[in-house]
Amino acid sequence: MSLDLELAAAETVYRVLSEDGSALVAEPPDVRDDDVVAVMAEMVKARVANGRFFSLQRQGRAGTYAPIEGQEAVVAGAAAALDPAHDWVLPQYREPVALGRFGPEVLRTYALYQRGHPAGGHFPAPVRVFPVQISLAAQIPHALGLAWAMRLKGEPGVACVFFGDGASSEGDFYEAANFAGVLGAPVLFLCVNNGWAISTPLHSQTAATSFAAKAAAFGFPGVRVDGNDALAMISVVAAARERAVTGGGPTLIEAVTFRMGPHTTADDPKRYQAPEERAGWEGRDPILRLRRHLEGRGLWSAERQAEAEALAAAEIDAAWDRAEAMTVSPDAFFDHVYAEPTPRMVTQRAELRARLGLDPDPGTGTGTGTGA
Amino acid sequence: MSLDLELAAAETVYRVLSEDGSALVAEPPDVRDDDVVAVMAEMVKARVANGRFFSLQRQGRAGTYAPIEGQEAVVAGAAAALDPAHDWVLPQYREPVALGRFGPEVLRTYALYQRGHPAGGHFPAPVRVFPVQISLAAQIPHALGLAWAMRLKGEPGVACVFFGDGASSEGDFYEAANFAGVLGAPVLFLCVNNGWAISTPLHSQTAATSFAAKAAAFGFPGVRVDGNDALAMISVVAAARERAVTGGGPTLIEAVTFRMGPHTTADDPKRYQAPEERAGWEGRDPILRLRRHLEGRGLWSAERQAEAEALAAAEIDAAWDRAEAMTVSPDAFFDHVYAEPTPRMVTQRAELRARLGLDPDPGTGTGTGTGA
Amino acid sequence: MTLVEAINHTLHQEMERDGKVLVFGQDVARNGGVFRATDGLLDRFGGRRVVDTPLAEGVIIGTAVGLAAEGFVPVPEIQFLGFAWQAFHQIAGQLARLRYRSDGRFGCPVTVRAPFGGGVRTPELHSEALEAQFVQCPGLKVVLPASAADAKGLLASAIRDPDPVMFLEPLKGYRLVKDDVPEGEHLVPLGKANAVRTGDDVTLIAWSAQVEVARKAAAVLAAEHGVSAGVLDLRTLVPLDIEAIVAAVEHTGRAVVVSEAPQSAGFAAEVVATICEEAFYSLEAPVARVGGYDVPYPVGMLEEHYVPDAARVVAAALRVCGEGA
Amino acid sequence: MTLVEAINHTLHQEMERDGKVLVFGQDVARNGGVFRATDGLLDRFGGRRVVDTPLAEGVIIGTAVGLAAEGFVPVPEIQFLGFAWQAFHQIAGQLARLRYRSDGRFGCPVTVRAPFGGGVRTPELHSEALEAQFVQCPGLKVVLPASAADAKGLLASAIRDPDPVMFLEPLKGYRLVKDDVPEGEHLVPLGKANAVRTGDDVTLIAWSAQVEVARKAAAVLAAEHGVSAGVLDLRTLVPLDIEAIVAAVEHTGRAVVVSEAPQSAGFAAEVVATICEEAFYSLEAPVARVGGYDVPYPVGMLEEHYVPDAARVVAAALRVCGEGA
Ligand SMILES: Cc1ncc(C[n+]2csc(CCOP(=O)(O)OP(=O)(O)O)c2C)c(N)n1
Ligand SMILES: Cc1ncc(C[n+]2csc(CCOP(=O)(O)OP(=O)(O)O)c2C)c(N)n1
Ligand SMILES: [Mg+2]
Ligand SMILES: [Mg+2]
Repeated sequence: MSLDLELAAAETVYRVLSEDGSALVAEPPDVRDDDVVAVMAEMVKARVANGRFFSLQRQGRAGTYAPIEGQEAVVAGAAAALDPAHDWVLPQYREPVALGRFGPEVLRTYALYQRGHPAGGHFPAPVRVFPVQISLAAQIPHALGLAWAMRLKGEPGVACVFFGDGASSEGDFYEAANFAGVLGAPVLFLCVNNGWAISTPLHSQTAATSFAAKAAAFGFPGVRVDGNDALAMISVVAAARERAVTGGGPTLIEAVTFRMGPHTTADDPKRYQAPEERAGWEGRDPILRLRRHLEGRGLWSAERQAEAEALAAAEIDAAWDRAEAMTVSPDAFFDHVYAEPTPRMVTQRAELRARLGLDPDPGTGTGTGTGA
Repeated sequence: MSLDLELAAAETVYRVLSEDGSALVAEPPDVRDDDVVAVMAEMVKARVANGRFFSLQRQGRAGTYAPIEGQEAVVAGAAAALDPAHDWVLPQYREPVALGRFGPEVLRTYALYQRGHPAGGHFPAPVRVFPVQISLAAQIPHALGLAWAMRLKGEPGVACVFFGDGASSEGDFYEAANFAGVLGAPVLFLCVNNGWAISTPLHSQTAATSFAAKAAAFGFPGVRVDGNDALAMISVVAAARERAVTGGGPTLIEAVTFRMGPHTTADDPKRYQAPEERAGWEGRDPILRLRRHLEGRGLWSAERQAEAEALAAAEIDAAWDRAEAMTVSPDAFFDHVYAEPTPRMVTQRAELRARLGLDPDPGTGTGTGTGA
Repeated sequence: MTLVEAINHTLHQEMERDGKVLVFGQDVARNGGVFRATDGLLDRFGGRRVVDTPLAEGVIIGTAVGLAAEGFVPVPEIQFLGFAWQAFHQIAGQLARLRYRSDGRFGCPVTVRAPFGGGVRTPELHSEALEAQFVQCPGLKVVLPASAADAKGLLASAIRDPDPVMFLEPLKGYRLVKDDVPEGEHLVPLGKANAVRTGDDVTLIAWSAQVEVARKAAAVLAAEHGVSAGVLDLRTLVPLDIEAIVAAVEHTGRAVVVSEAPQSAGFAAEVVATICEEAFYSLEAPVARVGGYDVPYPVGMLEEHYVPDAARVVAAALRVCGEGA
Repeated sequence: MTLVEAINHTLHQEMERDGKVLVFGQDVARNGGVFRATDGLLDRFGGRRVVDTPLAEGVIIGTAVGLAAEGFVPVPEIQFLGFAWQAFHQIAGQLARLRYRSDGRFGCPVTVRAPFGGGVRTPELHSEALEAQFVQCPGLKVVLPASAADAKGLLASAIRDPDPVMFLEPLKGYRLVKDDVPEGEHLVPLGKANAVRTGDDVTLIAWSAQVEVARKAAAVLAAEHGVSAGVLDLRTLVPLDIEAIVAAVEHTGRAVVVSEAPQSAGFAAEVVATICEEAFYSLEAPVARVGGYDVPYPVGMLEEHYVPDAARVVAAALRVCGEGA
């Protein structure tokens, strides 16, 4: 691994591909072509899924959606450098559509999440992905716990936790990063700096010269990487992972990108964002950038693109159809609160089931069940 | 002010007096001799008070006490660089005995605090000192609020907040420092690094190269200063204050010192601290160091010392006698919860007063009252 | 005017009235709040008084404490009440206690605004009814308007109150609740319940969004069951209008308490306990609780039967009226 | 054995029994805990399983969640319960909900130990009785031992329980409470109250340090007033042993609930409400609450009359017995 994280300054942005994807400006990551092509396909899929969840929300079929448009390379690139058999990923809420490397179950589960189904939090074992987190930054200490656990067990994994520039202002981030530094735990703190936290721009979020610079507070390296450059993401995350699993401790990675869409389907960026700002990022599309590079190397083409889009659409349709077909008992909110319900919950559930005209015995039903 | 905070590295410790107090190793602060002598007297007083509160606790007359021994220069030095008419001080819990520059009321009120009297939290206006804080780091955001307020009002003050190396691990510190950076608010974050948080040594608290280095996370300067060198404390705090009131924003100051006593009267450092560690700091006593310097300049002497100790003892005795004489109505805990008690509190208080055989009407009594 | 418009209007009026009033929080300035509660304030009062903060609830509340000590009147917003947990130590241990800790030297005239409540399929932690947790923090007042007019009158009172107030707004009612709001000065005192509807057979006691549910239930009880139900909107849980509760229960002898929170240790328990202490001998039947269940607020597909609805309240009222008769 | 010795002994046994059990928190390792609850664990089990953390409650609980998801059984300590507020978002929103959020994939077998309770002139925030705030967090169990034997039996059960437990220890009782503790395996099930004393005239219901107060009151009632008072120690507030409460109240027809927390919305209200729902027609008099007042826990000079004492319980019991007779 040629990239030295200790030397990578928190002020410069690490990049492999030129902005238009036409040239290499740094050594590409040491991965097989197939894997890079897989990242490309994953990004395409995320983009297609993004449009799909957006319109499902507009049709009233799915819940509020937080688009990933523009940030696909951050997630797909990082995931490509991780080992799904050993590493944990802890998403915030924007990432799941690009986490296919951790298994096709991720998208299927996420479809349930968007549907408002309780099983939407259940990425099934052995998929090493934590449920979506709404309480910003709260998953960061969990990542430390997972990493600490892996170290205690002598397992060669890392915990890679995604969080936004906004979330970086929460105490949970700082407390976890500080403790991680003390433990030297294998955590990758992946700060997705997409320029905004809803309507709050960077300069209202921090006066630090960069998010990566915050690593100085914890005694481990911080690097800035071009989040719209999938190859750069792979390089940096791979280097940080290598460092972590060999006992070198955590790394703070700031992926510099831009949220090309609204915050969520409920948000209107016109209220707070100058159109020029978004326009300035249009030429830096991460998918286009990698596509140019791969096409230049004969690894991608218009046909491959069409094929990838069709495959993506099919996968998403299947996931969504499955989600829509999955029913749930209306009293399923009593499931999985505890391993065994409290006596009071038993009474409450019986009362509700009676009211709904259901069999008094809920059985051993789970939220994923198919009705009473 | 010759000291450039932007240039002062977070890795080197700023010092004015040599360790034995015999020589100047950097330019002394630009303050009148009288003021330096006053700092010396304040440190002596703090040391005397320290012994007194310790033994009062041992006699069962005062509550748990957190000794300041060894850290007197941090507080008295910093205070000397502040303007009691305009600046706010927010202590943790170890500082009040050395905050006499903010008025003789500080010690008197603190005596009430040690006595367990409700008025122990009431540093009377116009003394710009916040009540002792037990919830570690919780006062740090308050300092930002005070500083922000002063700026909104166009007042030329700063808020100087003391907190320990341990407290620096709490989210409250990071959140407040980060927001202070964004606002450019006039806050001095004064981290008292005394080596320990109860039994937890520095290396279990953070892996950062220093506490001052944490300032990089917030976009303002961080400096390390020898906390056992009163002149260095004055220099650094004065420079940071100047910077803040002229719109330069916050500074993080790490005062490197050592807790020469137990954590509190309830603690036994033998359980966790190697005796050598404490021994290593014995020669660096802050009082002795300044005394040597002042004696060399003919500004202090054995007589002055004896006089200062006698004055201190008298002041503390008076404060304590007053505190012991101050009674309080046994139902005074109903005072000052709200400006006006709730109806339920009125009922509860009447019930309690009846039970205690007190006049049913509590009057407009305050916690500082003298009984029913 | 809708309830959220009433909030917005009141914030304008109070900022106009008192130059010390400051509004800050996440997305309150440029964006005017994610529900537009603070819309227009930045343009009108400028960036010194209306401020977008970093994303950190603890320091939002913590700075409010310091600003208040220096004479300002902060009205911070927590974007959703579930995120007040991030600031719980500052709310319970600091905001609520500055007056007490300083033995009366500093007041803390801070009004923390936050929406909560279910029925609108929000993501997790946006709907939780946490009012009882704040009632357990002496030093705080806890205020929950149910109508647009009350939103104005109570918010103005809260802002002018010398003590910290948790001002909890019904998310579902932001746009659904619509009623006449007096244009000029309009103050509703903290600590006075509102007899929304009088009735002789049973008293329905509620607050926030559940007042509307109780109202609907009362209408059904009258129309379909010949039962005369009064509806008492508590408006403020601290201070609690014990007198009004006792008077209503003494009149009807029967009561149902309606709330969204999980049952165990929710504020409904306090209402029942208060009634049992103060009006026990007037009771002709046990007081019933209709509320959320003892589970976390559920995901969208499961919301329907979690939040109380009129049918559940009607059933409970009929049960209560059928007992001990 | 004193109560704190029982805790220490049980931690030793459970760490011995299950290599997945980890103990961490502020000052728990080198120092053995500020009350010696964890004394000796570092020497016995080493620095991998017994860890001093940085001073940050949020991340203490947050890491416990991650460790639990990977199969460990964390037993973190919060040095004093008042500082659990710093971690409230992690406790209420994360620890309590990992099972729910993951739809059953991950359990959270974490036992959070923290002392609380008044009467020992601690500095601020060391004494507050906050149990009701945790009861309002579905997903948590809330356990409060009153004797050394129960401290052992309940702590062992808590550690082995598949769900997160707030294990709240009586600070005042650490050294004052002393009773026989079984040496070997001793499990007290969560959810079963303890009839500490039987009685026919009135039931005194309490938990944690107030059980001892109730016991003293019962002795006085018997010796000086000829009143036969039963004492029911709830032991766990979640799950609540409703059956035991109902049975006791049905037997005596009268009850007094004793607790330290401020009255408003404290757990005593839940007990009263539960009795009113489940045993209303057995009641011969209103249930009385004896508790803290609606103020922050007071400073040392003012503690004396804040925490309930036997005299207050006796007075309440006599009042309850004199009514409706
Ligand atoms: C603790 C907490 N506070 C507030 C919110 C409301 N909220 C949801 S998303 C968001 C902005 C997040 O910004 P960032 O972390 O940069 O992530 P991005 O949306 O840009 O991906 C806010 C304030 C929340 N979900 N959690
Ligand atoms: C929020 C919080 N957590 C824990 C404690 C318990 N406690 C009191 S003092 C202390 C150590 C503080 O260390 P430090 O901040 O370095 O200050 P020092 O005592 O060294 O002056 C701890 C853990 C507390 N008071 N507040
Ligand atoms: Mg962002
Ligand atoms: Mg320290």
